[in-house]
Amino acid sequence: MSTLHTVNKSPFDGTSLSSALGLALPGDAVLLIEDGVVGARKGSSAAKAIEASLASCKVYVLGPDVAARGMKAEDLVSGVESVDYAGFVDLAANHARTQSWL
Amino acid sequence: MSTLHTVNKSPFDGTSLSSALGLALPGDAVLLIEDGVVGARKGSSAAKAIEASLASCKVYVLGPDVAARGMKAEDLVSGVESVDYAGFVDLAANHARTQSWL
Amino acid sequence: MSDAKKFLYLNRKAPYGTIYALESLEVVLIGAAFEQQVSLAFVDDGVYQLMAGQNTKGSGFKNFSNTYKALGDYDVRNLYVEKESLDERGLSVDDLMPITHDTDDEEDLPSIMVVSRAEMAKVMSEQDVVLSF
Amino acid sequence: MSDAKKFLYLNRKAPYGTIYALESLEVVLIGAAFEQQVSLAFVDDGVYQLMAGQNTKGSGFKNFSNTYKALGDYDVRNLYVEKESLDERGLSVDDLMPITHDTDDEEDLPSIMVVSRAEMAKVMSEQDVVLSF
Amino acid sequence: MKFGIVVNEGPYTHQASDTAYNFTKAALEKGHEIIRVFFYHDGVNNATRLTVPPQDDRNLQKLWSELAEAHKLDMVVCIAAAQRRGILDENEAKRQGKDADNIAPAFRISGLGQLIDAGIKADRLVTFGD
Amino acid sequence: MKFGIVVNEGPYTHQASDTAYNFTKAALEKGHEIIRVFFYHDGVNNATRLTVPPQDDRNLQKLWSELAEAHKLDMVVCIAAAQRRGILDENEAKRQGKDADNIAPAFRISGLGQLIDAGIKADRLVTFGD
Repeated sequence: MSTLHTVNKSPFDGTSLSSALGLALPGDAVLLIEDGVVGARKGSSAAKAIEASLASCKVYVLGPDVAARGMKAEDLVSGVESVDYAGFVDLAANHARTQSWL
Repeated sequence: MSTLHTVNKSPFDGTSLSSALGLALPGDAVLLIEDGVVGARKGSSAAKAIEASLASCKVYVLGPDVAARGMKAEDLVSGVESVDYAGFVDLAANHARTQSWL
Repeated sequence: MSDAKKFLYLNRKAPYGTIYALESLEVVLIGAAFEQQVSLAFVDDGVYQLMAGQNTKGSGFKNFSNTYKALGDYDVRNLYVEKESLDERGLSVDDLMPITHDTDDEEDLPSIMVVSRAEMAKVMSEQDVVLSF
Repeated sequence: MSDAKKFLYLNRKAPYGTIYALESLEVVLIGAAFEQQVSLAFVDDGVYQLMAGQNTKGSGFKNFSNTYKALGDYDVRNLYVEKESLDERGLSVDDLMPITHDTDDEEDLPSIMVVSRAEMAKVMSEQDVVLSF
Repeated sequence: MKFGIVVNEGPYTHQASDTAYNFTKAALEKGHEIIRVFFYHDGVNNATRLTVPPQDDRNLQKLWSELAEAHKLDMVVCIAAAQRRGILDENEAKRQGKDADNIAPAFRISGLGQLIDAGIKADRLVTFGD
Repeated sequence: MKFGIVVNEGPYTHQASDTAYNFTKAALEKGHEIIRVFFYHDGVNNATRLTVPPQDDRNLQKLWSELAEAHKLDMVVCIAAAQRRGILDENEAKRQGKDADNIAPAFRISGLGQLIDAGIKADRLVTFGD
């Protein structure tokens, strides 16, 4: 059964996202939270890695964290889905384990 | 008068070193401390940036932090000098300002 | 003001994920009373501090972004933003809040200056004190 | 042990600069009493935790690196190290401490296994609980 | 489903405690069971009753305490991490010869075994940190 | 030469307090003057007298306190940062209606102005953090 990977760091200042994407298996889900959400910005240097991962994984962002950082739904890489805290709970419940990339 | 830049983060997990090297002016000094010392390792992916900077800047490591991480003098990029805490104090005194890349 | 020192506040971290942006701003506001020459630099993830449209309703945070807009009232007029940091993050100056200040002669002068990495290096080299956050 | 869970301790930070390596090890030692199936993964800067020759005399830290060598006595026998992380840092397995364990049949079996990123992903996907540090 | 929650950072400096709180609250609202919230590393600092955040800001110690009271949560502070960082209950203060203690009533101090135990008993263990 | 020192992280979790301590000690040994050590952000946690680190480990609160006593150091804890994090002196505890305080005697609580003042008066201000 698959894994939920959470990433709470900016990909512009750390390896959490690249390691999470590099170690996620097909069918896994990656959820960007806290400062990690900035990695899902369209046109950023991290966008390509996210787009490539969307072929085999689901990629989510935590909506409240996106909004706090002044980003809107249309700013996100297309294919990335937004969830609220209840959605985060569902993701954790629906995957066999949660792996936090701190 | 020139600046002492201190870098306390691993260049493999953050932008502190690359920003410090990118914003240092000729004649400035860069001192790697704490986890930052691992950037001075010969053969690492950070070594090239350090070597390039040595043409215009001095690059130092804090010796006690190098030793704690199991590295020896011969493991360091050649041209990088090791100082102790007293040497750190001298560097801070001999430059107009200290800029910490946290 | 001839013996005033030049203070630079160097901001390199995104807001909310850590408290450094908020507590840096608290230093800037207190520091304004000391009549030194104050500049703020936004480099790396620090540029997110100036994002327009920050909405913290869902996250439980206090939204402190309007405080940046009030900096002009504290005579803090120089907010340097590194262009390379914006570019890497897919951002432009249009994504940032409009921040202005008044002088004795003019009103609504822009406070944000987008500068190249080379220009930022020069700004930094002219400071007496750099406070890093 | 058939209903034992598989615990993975995921270490991604260098020792001493932050306390996570030391406090992770404290969990591993306490956890050993619970007779679960325990593995340790060292990825990114976590590989520095296993460096040979750590010398903390000048820095004031307690040198806790010998504790890794004692993990075999706690039946912790699987230390996975990601090869890509070593490579990027200019390190090889020869730079790491020799860490061994005994089984009922054999002595001094190596505990460190250098694995590729793809192999590490597989190890991770087989766990019940991942504790991240 | 049974969740265990691990909080590895103190309040305010990092968002970890906020995210963990919001996650825990959402899980409870969805009818899940929270078998334990374990505070480790700087996470132990969430438990001090001496905190006085600005009036217009959230009070994380209070939010956690109220959630614990409403849902009978087991909120455990790691004793070893707490000792290093100066978080003590009355017993610990007496035992260590300290003249004060600072833990809030909703939290209890216990050993790291409680973290492993949570990992064993929970269907899902979710870690929040830096 | 006159140095000002800024410590932005608490003890143990990050190395910042260790490095700042070793730097300050070395500066004093070289005959420099330390005009102030200012504790900000989580740095305020260095000031708790309730800390009980393992016996075989360093005690940073004690090391700082002893250095301060030997050299008459002015060690200032930022009041706003300290309130958020539950570091109080007797006066503050009374003023906030708290039943205990936890600051060690070598530290004093004061405002952020003391940080700017240190920047103005020191020849060099050196920041240690994360």
